[in-house]
Amino acid sequence: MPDSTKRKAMLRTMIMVRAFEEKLNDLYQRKVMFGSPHSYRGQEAIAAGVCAALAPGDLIASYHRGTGHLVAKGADIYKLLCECIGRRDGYSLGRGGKMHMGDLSFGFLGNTGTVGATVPVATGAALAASIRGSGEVAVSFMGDGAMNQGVVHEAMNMAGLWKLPVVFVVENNLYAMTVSLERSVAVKHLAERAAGYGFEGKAIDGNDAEFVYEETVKAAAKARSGGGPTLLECLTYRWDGHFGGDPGTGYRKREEIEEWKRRDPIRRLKEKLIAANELTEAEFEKLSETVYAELDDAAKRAEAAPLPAAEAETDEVFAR
Amino acid sequence: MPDSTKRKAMLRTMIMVRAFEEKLNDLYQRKVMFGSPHSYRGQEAIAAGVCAALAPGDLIASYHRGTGHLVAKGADIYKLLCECIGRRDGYSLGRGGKMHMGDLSFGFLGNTGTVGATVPVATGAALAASIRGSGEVAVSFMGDGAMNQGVVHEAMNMAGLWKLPVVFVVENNLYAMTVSLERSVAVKHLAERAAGYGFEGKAIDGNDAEFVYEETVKAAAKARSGGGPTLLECLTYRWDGHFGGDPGTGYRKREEIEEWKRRDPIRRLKEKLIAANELTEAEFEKLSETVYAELDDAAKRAEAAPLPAAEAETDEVFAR
Amino acid sequence: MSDGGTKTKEMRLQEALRETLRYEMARDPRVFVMGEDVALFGGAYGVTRGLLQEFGDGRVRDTPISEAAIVGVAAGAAINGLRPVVEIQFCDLLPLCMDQLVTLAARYHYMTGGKISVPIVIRNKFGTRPGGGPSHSSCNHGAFIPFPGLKIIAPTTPADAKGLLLAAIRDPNPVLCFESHHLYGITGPVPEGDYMVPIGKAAIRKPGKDLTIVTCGGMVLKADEAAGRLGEKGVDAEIIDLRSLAPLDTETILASVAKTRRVVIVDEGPVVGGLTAELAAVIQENLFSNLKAPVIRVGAAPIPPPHSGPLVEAMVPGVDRIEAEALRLVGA
Amino acid sequence: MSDGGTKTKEMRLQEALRETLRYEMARDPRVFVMGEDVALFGGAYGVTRGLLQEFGDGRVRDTPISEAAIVGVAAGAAINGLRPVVEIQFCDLLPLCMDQLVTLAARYHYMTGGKISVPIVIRNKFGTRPGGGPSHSSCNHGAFIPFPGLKIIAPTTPADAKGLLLAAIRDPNPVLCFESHHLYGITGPVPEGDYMVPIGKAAIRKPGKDLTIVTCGGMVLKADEAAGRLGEKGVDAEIIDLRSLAPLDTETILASVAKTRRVVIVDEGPVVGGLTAELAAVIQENLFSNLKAPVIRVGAAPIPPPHSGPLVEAMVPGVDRIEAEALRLVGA
Ligand SMILES: Cc1ncc(C[n+]2csc(CCOP(=O)(O)OP(=O)(O)O)c2C)c(N)n1
Ligand SMILES: Cc1ncc(C[n+]2csc(CCOP(=O)(O)OP(=O)(O)O)c2C)c(N)n1
Ligand SMILES: [Mg+2]
Ligand SMILES: [Mg+2]
Repeated sequence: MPDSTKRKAMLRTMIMVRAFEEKLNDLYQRKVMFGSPHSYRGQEAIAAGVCAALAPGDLIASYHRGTGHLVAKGADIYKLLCECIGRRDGYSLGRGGKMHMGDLSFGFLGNTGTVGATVPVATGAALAASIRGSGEVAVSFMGDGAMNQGVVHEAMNMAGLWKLPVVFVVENNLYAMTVSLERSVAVKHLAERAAGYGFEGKAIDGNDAEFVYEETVKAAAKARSGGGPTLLECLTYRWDGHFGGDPGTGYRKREEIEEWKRRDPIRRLKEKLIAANELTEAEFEKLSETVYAELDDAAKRAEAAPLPAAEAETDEVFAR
Repeated sequence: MPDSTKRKAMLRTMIMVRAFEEKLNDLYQRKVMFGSPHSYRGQEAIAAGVCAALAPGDLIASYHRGTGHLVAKGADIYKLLCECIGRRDGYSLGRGGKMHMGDLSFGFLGNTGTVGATVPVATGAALAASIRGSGEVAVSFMGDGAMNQGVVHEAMNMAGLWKLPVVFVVENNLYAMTVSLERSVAVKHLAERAAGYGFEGKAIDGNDAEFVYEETVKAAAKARSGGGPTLLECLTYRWDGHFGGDPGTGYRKREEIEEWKRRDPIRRLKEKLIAANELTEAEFEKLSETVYAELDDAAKRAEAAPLPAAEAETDEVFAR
Repeated sequence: MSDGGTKTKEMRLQEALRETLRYEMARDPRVFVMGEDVALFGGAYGVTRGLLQEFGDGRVRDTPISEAAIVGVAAGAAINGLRPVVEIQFCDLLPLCMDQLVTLAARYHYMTGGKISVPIVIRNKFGTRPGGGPSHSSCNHGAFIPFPGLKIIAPTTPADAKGLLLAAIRDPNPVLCFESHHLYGITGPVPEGDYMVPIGKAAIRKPGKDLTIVTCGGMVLKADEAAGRLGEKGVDAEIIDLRSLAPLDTETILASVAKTRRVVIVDEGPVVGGLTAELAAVIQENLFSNLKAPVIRVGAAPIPPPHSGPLVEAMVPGVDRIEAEALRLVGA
Repeated sequence: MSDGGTKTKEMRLQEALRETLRYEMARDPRVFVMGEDVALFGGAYGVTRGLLQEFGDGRVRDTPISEAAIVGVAAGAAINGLRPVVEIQFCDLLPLCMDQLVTLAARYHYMTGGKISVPIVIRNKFGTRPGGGPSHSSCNHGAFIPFPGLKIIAPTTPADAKGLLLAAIRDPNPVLCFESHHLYGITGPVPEGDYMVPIGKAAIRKPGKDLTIVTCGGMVLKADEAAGRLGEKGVDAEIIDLRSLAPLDTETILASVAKTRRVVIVDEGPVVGGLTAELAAVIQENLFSNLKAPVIRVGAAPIPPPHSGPLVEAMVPGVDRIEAEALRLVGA
């Protein structure tokens, strides 16, 4: 079980992750941000729990719904916001936007907008660790929909075959865009597929940060010691629509959304901490305020930051 | 259990399949045939058993090691030979060679040289049957290696999801070119993967034509009645090298090859028939002779058949 | 342009596509629609809205996120007698189904000696815009022209959207349909009934005598605007809207350039190795001694499509650049 | 050409590739090899033979038949510090890994603002020949040039095979290496040691003054033969072997054509939309008033690669056709 410091850190991370999404939505509504925000609200326990369980040298690969992972892994909020709104100070100099980044300085292998496309990247990073014996673990975050991409199947097979130090974290939020899980696959749990690749798959409660943390600790330890990959299917739900303009209600029942909102991952951890006398309601309020204020400040700076110059920079396409 | 007529027909098919491969090898050695023969010797029970279990309107999709399936499904031997050696009278007018054909007149959806590429084709044919309610079953033949292609995963998921009338026949001959099964996947049986797509997978003896027949009858009946797909992993072995010039011994132990040769599918069925007093040794010899003579005759005609004219026929790239 | 009803109705480009699907699905029971989010949601851009309700979930199918199998399964259904119309959400996803498209479907007819044909239509969106970024706003339409057996269309007006899509559905070959992000908003009159625009025929959007601008998709709007400005400066530009990228209507193009003797090719795709290259090569091959100046290419800068507005602006050909190149060409 | 040893050793092209892999694997522990049948068997064409025994199964890896993941996993390993050299058995399989190659690996550097680079080499075979057929003997090298971020090489001599492969392994970008089926047999002197041929530099295989033949891969042999015949007829052809397809060495090409004022481009790939198109477009753009005749393209007929010998012969450019076009060009 994570100790009190860890638990409080996870709580703070989750608040920041959520606050970040709310800020992005605001920027999107005000047309400061172009492209879709892909809100991570509701799934915060996964990013927070997984990243808290990793060592500093461990690596993550992310996907389109990726801002939560980056915040949790330790991205600079200002640079991240700048990238989302296409400023020169952004992680990718404004070239990539929120779906296309990568920075090894905080163990971030990268993300992209093609569903499933970074799963082999994480697998390959684990292969490098394995060949070199350097000991890092790679985490591959993906949505439930990604499990039906061919390249994900291929990469998982290699990972199982070569017992690579990778943890596949499938964030099963029950929908791939507007298509529900039962209209995408004929299995109840995606975790079942891991058996076909020769490693363990577990379907776990993805709204319980502590539990996600614990399972990641186990999976990472197994990976690090040569035991091969684990698939963690984290059951969860996205509160908002799939993309910016989507209310998310055209293909999901209101009651379903409401029910999942009652399983709010932040409230859950908060209430546990309060029950364990590790936190008071007032401290929580204070924490929230600090986090939201930090974000407001970063956003203000980001909005004032310059756009890139209108130059194609063709010479920067190649590395030198 | 197949009745006596069926069993004898399967025996005849298997002999023809084997004789065909031997003829191809001969044509290849004499440089009449270009490209690789990909011998099907050793796997005859699968093509014979599966095709004997299908209705005339049922469909098959094949792959690079495909000549056996076509012979078993009722291809014209002369036209097939012509195609293999690039003659104008071939199924594809000499354009495709043995890896690239298709002719719906005998329920043959097609094959190609890209491993796994026709699995979605068979799945799609089954989708058409399902949408139209026309009742045909599609069989998708593939090698063990194909199970690691992304598109095969994707197609199987759709087949399971939509309960399509397709039977996936995986001919597990323990090697994909020179890479053995245990160096390709981390599972003992590829059939295990079917569970991840929501349908049944069975690993069966692929050298027992009767058994393959029976399992195909069951799977086809299930498919036809809306029960969805089945994966039949047929355990088998290829006697020869992977391609024309390959002795097949660089990556396989001689004892392994010898052991599998003792499980000769033709001898097995023959001995059963003799034991059941449905066949005599002399009748078997006679049958073989007839089949080999038929093939010799077809090959003689094929070798004498004209090559296509040296014209690019660019206007025939598009259908009209 | 072709037969069909004489009455027209004003509609948006997406509506024209949707009406065409409805029309043909009602007429031909073999036609069906599959793709991600096309059924319950009605498609990422609303093109297939209402079809599920009208034709049922047998013929209007949401799929898993499996682009390669979507195309391959559609090909299999086509081989077994149906007429699938597939939606791929944007052209950046075409590389995922490239093998099934160019090596399998496009080659099937030829490689089976003409025994089997694969009538599938693959609709997808192209266009570079702020916020799309490197995986969501490519223009790779030109990358598919080297693959024999594939037809490629890119409708610009709502009328062409109907006419070309209907022709594509009835075509016995695989047809890739590139729909421009920039054109989904536009409206125009669309003929009712059995209206078809033949694949392989370009349109002269504006006749002119001083130079020819050859273009397609969203760039037609920019070419129109540039031509307007040029007109004010006394330069009379002819605009050719390709409409089909494969086969290319070299006849119309060459006739125009033979007349104007000057040509600018404008494309939203990469200038290196793209559509502009083939057009320039063909024009100079055929009209070498007619040409008063080299064939000028105006295309996207060779960078991945970026996220931020100013970078997109710098990458994609703009009206200013088209105008400037045209003026340079006529020596004005 | 570049620095490196002065001593040479006669070897076959495959041996030159193998020696380069050995050399660099011994020197740089980050380099490793993966692909189907590359380890135990030594590769479909023997290029990686012996490497497993020398470097062990950590660094020489047989893979499952999973082209897309092979490239994607290699990209991931590169991002995490290694230098993978991948073998894809033939270029017809590149469409299977197209997404990982052109949308992911090739765009990584630009789209991460230069933070991450992806040093992978993808070796593969191209070339059309009897018995290959529609899925096994394509020439799609030209289809990759529109994708920024990708370098493309096509070595012709054993020396270039070494020099270019070594440069590719040390390059911080994804490099596609097209090896011609027709050249696997040839032998030639190969410099020992640290010999590199810079990517992006063409070679003048034969100087000449009457016309330029630009080509690459297996077609260089046919161009050589045609040039021999032309010489007997008093026509002095200059032959440019591209060696790199991306970036293209336009400098060398334009300098040659500026001198000869006549050019035939010869390619084994499809003439429509392929490499020949880009070259023709660039040459006419830059040398319009220098040229005495249009840029002539000689490429493969727009059909899928067929199986039967006579059909292959009709599809692929032959010495006769190259000679005839050259003679037509010089008006002889
Ligand atoms: C390969 C691919 N296909 C389709 C899309 C369009 N698209 C973007 S997100 C998405 C749904 C993804 O679902 P899932 O993997 O479950 O992730 P979630 O959005 O639920 O977090 C789709 C279809 C895409 N970006 N990439
Ligand atoms: C996608 C693809 N990758 C690689 C190859 C080269 N290749 C041809 S056959 C083969 C092995 C296929 O193994 P399997 O599927 O088990 O069929 P088998 O040959 O054993 O019948 C390989 C790697 C190919 N043709 N297609
Ligand atoms: Mg989801
Ligand atoms: Mg096999």
